[in-house]
Amino acid sequence: MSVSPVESESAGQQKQHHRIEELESVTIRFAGDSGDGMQLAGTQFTNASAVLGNDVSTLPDFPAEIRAPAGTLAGVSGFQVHFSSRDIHTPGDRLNALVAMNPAALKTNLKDLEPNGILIINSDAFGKNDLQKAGYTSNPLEDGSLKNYRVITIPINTLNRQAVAEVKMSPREVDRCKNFFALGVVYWLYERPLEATLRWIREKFAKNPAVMEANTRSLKAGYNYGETAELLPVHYRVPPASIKPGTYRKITGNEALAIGLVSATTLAEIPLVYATYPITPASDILHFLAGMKRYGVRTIQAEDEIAAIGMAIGASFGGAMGVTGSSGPGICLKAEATGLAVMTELPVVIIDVQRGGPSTGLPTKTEQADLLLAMYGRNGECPVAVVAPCSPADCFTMAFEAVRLAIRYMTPVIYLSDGYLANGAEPWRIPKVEDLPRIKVTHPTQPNSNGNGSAKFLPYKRDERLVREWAVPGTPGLEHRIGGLEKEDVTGNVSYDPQNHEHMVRTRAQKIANIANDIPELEVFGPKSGDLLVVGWGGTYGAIVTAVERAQRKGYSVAHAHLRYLNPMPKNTEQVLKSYKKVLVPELNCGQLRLLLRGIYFVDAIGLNKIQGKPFLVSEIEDKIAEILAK
Amino acid sequence: MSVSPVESESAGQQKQHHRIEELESVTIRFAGDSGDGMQLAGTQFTNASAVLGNDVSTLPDFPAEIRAPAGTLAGVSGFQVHFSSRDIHTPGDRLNALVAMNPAALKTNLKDLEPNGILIINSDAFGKNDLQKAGYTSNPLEDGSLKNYRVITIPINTLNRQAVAEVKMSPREVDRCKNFFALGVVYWLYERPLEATLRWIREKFAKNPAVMEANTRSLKAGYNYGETAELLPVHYRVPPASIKPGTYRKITGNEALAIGLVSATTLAEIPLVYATYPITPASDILHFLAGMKRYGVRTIQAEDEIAAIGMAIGASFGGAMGVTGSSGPGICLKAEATGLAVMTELPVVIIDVQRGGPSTGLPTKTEQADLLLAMYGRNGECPVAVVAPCSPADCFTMAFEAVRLAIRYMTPVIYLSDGYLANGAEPWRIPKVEDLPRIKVTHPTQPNSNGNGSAKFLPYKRDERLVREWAVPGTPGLEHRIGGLEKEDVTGNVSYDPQNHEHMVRTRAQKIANIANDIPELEVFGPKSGDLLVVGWGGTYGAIVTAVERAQRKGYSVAHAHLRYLNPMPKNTEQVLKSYKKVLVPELNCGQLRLLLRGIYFVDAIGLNKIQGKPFLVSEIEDKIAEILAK
Amino acid sequence: MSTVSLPTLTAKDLASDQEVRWCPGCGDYSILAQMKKALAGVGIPREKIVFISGIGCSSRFPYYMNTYGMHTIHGRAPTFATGLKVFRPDLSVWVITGDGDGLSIGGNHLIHAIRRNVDIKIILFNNEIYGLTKGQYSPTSRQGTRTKSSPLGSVEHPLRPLSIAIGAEATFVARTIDVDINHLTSILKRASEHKGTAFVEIYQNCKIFNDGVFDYATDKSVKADNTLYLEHGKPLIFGKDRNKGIRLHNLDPEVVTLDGGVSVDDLLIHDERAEEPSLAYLLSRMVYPRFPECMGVFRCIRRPTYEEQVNSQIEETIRTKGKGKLEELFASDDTWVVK
Amino acid sequence: MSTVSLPTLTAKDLASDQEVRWCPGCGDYSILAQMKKALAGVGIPREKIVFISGIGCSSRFPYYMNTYGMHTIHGRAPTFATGLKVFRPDLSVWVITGDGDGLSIGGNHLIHAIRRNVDIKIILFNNEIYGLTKGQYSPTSRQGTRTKSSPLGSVEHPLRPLSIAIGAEATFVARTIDVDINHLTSILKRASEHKGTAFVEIYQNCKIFNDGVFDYATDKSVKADNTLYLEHGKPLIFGKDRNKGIRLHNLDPEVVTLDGGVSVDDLLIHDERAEEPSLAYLLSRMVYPRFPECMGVFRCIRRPTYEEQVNSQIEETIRTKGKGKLEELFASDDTWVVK
Ligand SMILES: Cc1ncc(C[n+]2csc(CCOP(=O)(O)OP(=O)(O)O)c2C)c(N)n1
Ligand SMILES: Cc1ncc(C[n+]2csc(CCOP(=O)(O)OP(=O)(O)O)c2C)c(N)n1
Ligand code: SF4
Ligand code: SF4
Ligand SMILES: [Mg+2]
Ligand SMILES: [Mg+2]
Repeated sequence: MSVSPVESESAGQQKQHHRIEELESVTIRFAGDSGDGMQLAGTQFTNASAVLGNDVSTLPDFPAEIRAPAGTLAGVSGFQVHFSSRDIHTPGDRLNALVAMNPAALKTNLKDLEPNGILIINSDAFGKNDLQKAGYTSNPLEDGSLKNYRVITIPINTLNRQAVAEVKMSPREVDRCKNFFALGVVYWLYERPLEATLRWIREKFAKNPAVMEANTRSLKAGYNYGETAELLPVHYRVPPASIKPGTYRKITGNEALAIGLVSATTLAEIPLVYATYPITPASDILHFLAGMKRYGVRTIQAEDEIAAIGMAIGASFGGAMGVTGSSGPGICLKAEATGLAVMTELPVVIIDVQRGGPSTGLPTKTEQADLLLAMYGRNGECPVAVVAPCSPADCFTMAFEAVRLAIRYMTPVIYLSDGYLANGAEPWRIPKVEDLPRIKVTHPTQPNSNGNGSAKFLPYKRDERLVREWAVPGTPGLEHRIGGLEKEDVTGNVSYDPQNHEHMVRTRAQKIANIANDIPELEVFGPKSGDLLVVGWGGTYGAIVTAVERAQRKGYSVAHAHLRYLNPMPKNTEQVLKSYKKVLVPELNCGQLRLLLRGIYFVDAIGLNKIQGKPFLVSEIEDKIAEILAK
Repeated sequence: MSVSPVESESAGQQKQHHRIEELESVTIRFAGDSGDGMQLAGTQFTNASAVLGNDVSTLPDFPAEIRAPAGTLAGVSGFQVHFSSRDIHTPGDRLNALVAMNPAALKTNLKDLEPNGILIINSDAFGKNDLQKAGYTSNPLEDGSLKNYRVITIPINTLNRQAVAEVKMSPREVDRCKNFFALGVVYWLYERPLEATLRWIREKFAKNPAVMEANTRSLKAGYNYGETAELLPVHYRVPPASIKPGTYRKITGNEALAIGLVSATTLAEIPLVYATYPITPASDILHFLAGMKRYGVRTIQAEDEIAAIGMAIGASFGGAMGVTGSSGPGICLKAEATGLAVMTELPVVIIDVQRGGPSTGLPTKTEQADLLLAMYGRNGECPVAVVAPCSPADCFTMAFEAVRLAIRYMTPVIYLSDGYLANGAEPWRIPKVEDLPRIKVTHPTQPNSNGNGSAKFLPYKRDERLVREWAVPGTPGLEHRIGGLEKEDVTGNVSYDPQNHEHMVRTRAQKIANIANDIPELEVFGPKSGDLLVVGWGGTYGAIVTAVERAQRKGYSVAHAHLRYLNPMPKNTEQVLKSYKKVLVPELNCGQLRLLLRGIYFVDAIGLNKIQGKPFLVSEIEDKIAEILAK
Repeated sequence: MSTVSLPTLTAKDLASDQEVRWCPGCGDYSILAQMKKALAGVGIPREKIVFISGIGCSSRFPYYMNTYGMHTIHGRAPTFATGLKVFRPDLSVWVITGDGDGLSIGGNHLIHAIRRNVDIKIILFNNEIYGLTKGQYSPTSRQGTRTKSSPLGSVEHPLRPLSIAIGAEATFVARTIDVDINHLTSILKRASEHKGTAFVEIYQNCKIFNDGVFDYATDKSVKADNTLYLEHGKPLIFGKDRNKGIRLHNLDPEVVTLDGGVSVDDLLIHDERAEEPSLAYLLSRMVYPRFPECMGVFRCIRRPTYEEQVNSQIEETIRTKGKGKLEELFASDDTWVVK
Repeated sequence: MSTVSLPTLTAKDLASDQEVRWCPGCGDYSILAQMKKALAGVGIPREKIVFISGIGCSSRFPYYMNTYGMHTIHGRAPTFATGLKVFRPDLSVWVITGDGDGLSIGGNHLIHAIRRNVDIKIILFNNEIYGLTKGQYSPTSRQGTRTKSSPLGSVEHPLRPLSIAIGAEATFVARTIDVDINHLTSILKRASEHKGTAFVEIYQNCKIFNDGVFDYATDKSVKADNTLYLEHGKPLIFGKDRNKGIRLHNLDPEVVTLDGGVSVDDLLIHDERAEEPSLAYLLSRMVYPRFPECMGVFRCIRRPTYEEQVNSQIEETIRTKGKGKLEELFASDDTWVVK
């Protein structure tokens, strides 16, 4: 197995008079002011690493403010990249290297750098004023507080200005290139080829030759500086990973979700109507889909979240796949209409990109605390299907599944993503279109009964899976009315009959329960029985699988199962849970899945809970496993 | 112990040439068209029975339509009264007597009448047309289908017209009195005194002497007809119950709730602001409170439910007790703002008068299916206190408690009533005002810190119960800002710090958990340990306690515990649950409390679930107890 | 009836098999009857018609029409209608709402549907009361209305539905009355023909909780003096003897009598097609008893509809850039091959 | 500062200890500065002032004022303000909102607060964009605005905030601009003095996502020709040389030049106190580039406030019937005694 970068030019003129050390994995974070272009630097570094054949996983960290005052702690923006010659699943626990473009970036990020880690600092940004803005009383470059790291100070502003001196640009524009200088240094440090980034610069700035030239020079200058300045006695190589053959791209969770929705509806041959109201971290789904007009996608920016779900349901009533997306506060607002979709038994997909709560909470941070909201956050007995992707690329698969289940079971499906999955990125093996499942949509065209003589359409007549037919307006002879009052079985007329109500409540529940026949069984990674099962859901997958793998390597009898279908859960869930002496449920909340597993399956699950707006570190789960199994 | 009706005139000139039989309890239902005045007849009968010293419990059953076409099944209105010489807790399972004013009323209600039960029928309303409207193909009065009942057919229209012939009124007005004629018959049948009702008529129609006269005559005529026509060989006496001494009144759950809110805030010496949007079955709370202007109550009919809770929270911010009320669909809409109240730690009481769901569901029927919505229906980890009254009169006590806890813990409190409690009535022993607890409200007037020299108010500084202070606008020196973004501990400033977030999430949870120190322990009715514990919550109290009592009399080892505090549950809950071999949880939902008990206390509780928009029959619970204990 | 509906549709064909359950004497009955009559006349096949309502007495309407229908949740009907219409421009979509449903909880959706000019017909049954919840005052109830929730009289200033609609620049705005059956039918037909959001307020009598609030406009003996029927291009004349008119004094309307010095030429001329909505706004502000209340079409202009524009952006993109293939979508970022 | 605030309040006293975190160059800074200046001048003690906001960049405002404040949830600020004001008429309550917060998700609450005439001051920062969520078009964005959510241009017809407010019959309506600091201060003062709902639209520049949309009204070289500053009782004159004016042609405004045949007497006279809101409505409809856009107070009339009426019903009842005692309340239905 070998890697062939799309463009095959060789990686510069490396003189290699430094020692090269081979590493399995590296985690690096680019940190600077919001205006410093750190997201871009991180993205380019990721691409370069992916093209080189590494497995990669990334995580951006945006400031909460749009543009906090330059140089302040609130304005720090970060981008973390984990790249490896092995199969990896998380953006990394601790940093091996940190790029800090200013004191504020240093201050907020240093705690994550490992002892003796590499610390690249733009010394030009450490003036008195800069230090003060970041709340430093003495200069960390001078006061010895960094002595436990391998510090590389570079006067990046100065060097960058020299590098692009010949390009005609304003001083401000010149300084804007400094992220490429820093990037060049890091490319040298980790032996990354420049080609992909140079090409990107050429394409991106095709209309602005000065900027193109400047960025090109900055990147190369940084690279060469690394090489000639002998910044460190060594530099590093992370060889390609052994990855399943195929064509890959890097994908974030929100992108994968958008593409998944479009794929599912394209293959189902029905239009996609995405109605939403902007909210962090779900807005990007709208942005992506708004650009997909060539795929016939209709996006509606509604006046609020209630309107958005109303529009989605209205679209579904007409035969489209209505989808709506939001985050916690907006999901609350969709509860009442979700109930209507349950009662009218129309397909609709409701995306919740979870963020830190409660209330407005921590809008730019991640959390998993809307599971019980998804399960129970509506009046009455109001079951819906709930699915949750487990990685950025899995957002594609589960979006596809959400659409499939919504249509196949005429039901709302809540899709629980989170801020970490939405913005995190990993390589995605592009599927062959012909390998994707087809979703079959049947809109009836004929009455389905001739009870008392004349043909009639009975909107609540069900098939063996308890699913009713999806008759759409415009079909002659199938005129019918649906609504939120309790329906009479079969006819769908309004009914206040007590027995009918009980029957319908149980039928709606059973219909959702039947989905268990239509989804994959719960897979176990590790022994089929043993001392401990670690059960997760959603974006914690990567951290859990890595931790369990390490624990297994240490000889522990531990397995991992990840629930991507939360309502209903896979048929074998109980059996899996009961095959282990103990069950551990790590969650970024106070124990929501744990409550469900205990309540539904009566399994005495233990919780590992973190509510810090941040994903689990692998080590946190590893330690907990060790702690439990030590007892 | 004896009973002294407020008015002490003796009960008419009873000739008593019929045999009188003494009964312990009787359940009767008045049923007729919406226009037939059945609610009024039932209410009067209840009052008469209460004044006589019986224990009473009642349940109205309204049609869903405002005024469905006369004579149709959809238009039937019913009112059930259970009266007894014992302590009773439910409006009765099966009817001993049924008054049916028309065929539709007969058709919809007959199934609830016991074999050989008394069936009083207005035969004047059984014309061909009337029968057809009710869907009868043959006349039940003639086709033998009523042979298993003691049928008393009375041409009520005719007799009533004769009785009031001398009063000058339109034929329509005359016919409107026929409910009083029917009532008179029933008063005779159960030996009720006429005085209370006659007095009510005098007062109510003081300005309309003709109507006053007519109703008086109708009532008396009915009574006399009963006596003289020898309708049955016997009539009945239900002796007074032995009831705790005191002054009593009849009260519905919604009335008790309104009075409870006013009492609590009056004693706390803060204004009550009730902001709401009308919805069945919660609207009456607004109607009651809107009439309480003498108590300084401000009611706001908001533009929607979101506005209503916003107004309530705004009022609380200013130092009032903000209360909002709704039913399921409206409670959904309040979720987002409830989260804000959790984050800002302001007191607010949120009343959910539950009705049949999901969606618009069965608006006039009862259900208990919003418990998990109350617990979890918000984004993020968002704990609130949850309480639930267990009987109409208990609505007073728990409303008082809701206000007390909201203020004492600076938290939203969700109060779960239901359609059955809201409209059902029972006698309420009027408390002495001086016996009611005082709720202490302290608004600080001084800064609470002088950290770095100057005095400062720290809005999120907490006391030992973890409760922050309630500083209100207008207080000099305590100016502060609160909001929905995560707060820094102590200062309340916006904070995105991970550790602080975890700390605050856990602190908010612990604050709610601390309430357990401030509420009564869970009481057990029956043996302190044994074979079976029946655990209920909310309006099922009466049915459960009656069933358990009967089972105990049969010798079963069974006890009953009723949760009026659902979050947190009383401190001894786990210990109580674990003192019995089995636990049964009867609920008018699919098992919501059951899930909590299993999930939280890891108790393998069994469910008894009914979802018919109707309360439990005592026998249903009794049978289930027997079934479980037979195993 | 066979499954093919042709313009031979009669009002009876439009009745569903459900028993109508409004109170006897409710104004909703007349509106239902006139709607069937109007739709029978416009030649749209039954299966192409969709009624979408919120919650309220009025919102039961869809159950009684043998068309497609959806009885949704309180206040949100316009949103369902918008989602449906966006990709189903072939359908005739009607929203049925009440003064509570449409203007209290649902006021915002109303404004936004109007602003977008989605091609839907919004029919607001204004009975100045909450009927279904048994009689609380509504946002259109006159100040001082005594109800269960306002025992001493409501203190809130009522909204004028048409002023709100015009504030949001509705392209079609009209008013009519439940009992004026010919006028009602003709207004419903005109709404049906309008391309864009049509907003129609119907004065509707609630027999049970607000009986008679519109007597001034329906009672034979006085209605001619209290209402003014608008006609495009015609002067504003009204009155039993048609001798009264509306003149403009600065920007204030003024009731004048046509004898004496004032002639028809002095009167305001109605122009439903005026680009600027100020005239329509001014007419919507005329309130009994100071003025006769206007009936008819206040405004009717053409502006591109929301769905026309949304769909034309899509068609135009596909026309110029080609229909998208999934393969391209998947490869919409840098790709690399692992062998 | 001591705990007693007297009219010696300065703008600086009104600044909280929180670091202001808007983008450099954001128009919000100027509004904050002018608000402090205006409030320092009106003599209300700091502790009597409450700022309540929704969500958005603009809604961060309360954090920066050393008064009482509440940063609530998206679109609902007027409801919190209403609940507070109803029983705390002693407070000066300000609502800070944006074009998305106030007119998209929050449009209905805005209308209803205005209709009730609660004595609150609603300040809408109109930057024609969603700032905080990083730049989607808003309900006030001009048609064709290209944003992340409308890559081919928005298709929705914008709302005019003042038209909506006037549609709901606001008793005080005004408009001003972030950079016109004296005018801004004076309008905020007038809003503060108004008794009833004051609705103020401020054109606010979003440096990051919508820079320059109001250049026509702020750029020195053109602003005099593109704006018209309203003054009560004065004719509508504008222009660099103050030689242009607005005349009424039927109900249509018309730009005229004051040389030639047209004189000042032909011009429309501004009357902010007109009982009927039609003039204010018409002025709110004047939109650049066809017309200069009006700045200043469009309407200012007195109508009883909501809280005045609610509280007077209570006081009146207590005055006539006496303050309620719990004993009476408990016995408000038939009672009987069990011995
Ligand atoms: C979310 C929600 N809130 C409240 C209600 C209760 N409700 C039903 S209809 C209605 C108002 C009806 O008034 P209107 O729209 O004027 O209709 P009408 O009955 O007068 O025709 C209300 C408050 C509800 N069904 N759902
Ligand atoms: C219920 C809810 N929906 C959506 C959001 C996301 N959101 C925050 S502010 C905002 C719009 C802000 O626009 P505007 O009101 O114009 O304020 P600006 O930032 O421009 O000052 C949105 C959509 C939210 N916080 N809550
Ligand atoms: S309550 Fe009023 S509006 Fe509702 S059906 Fe009855 S008469 Fe009509
Ligand atoms: S995004 Fe725009 S509105 Fe928000 S702070 Fe920045 S410049 Fe101001
Ligand atoms: Mg109404
Ligand atoms: Mg904005």
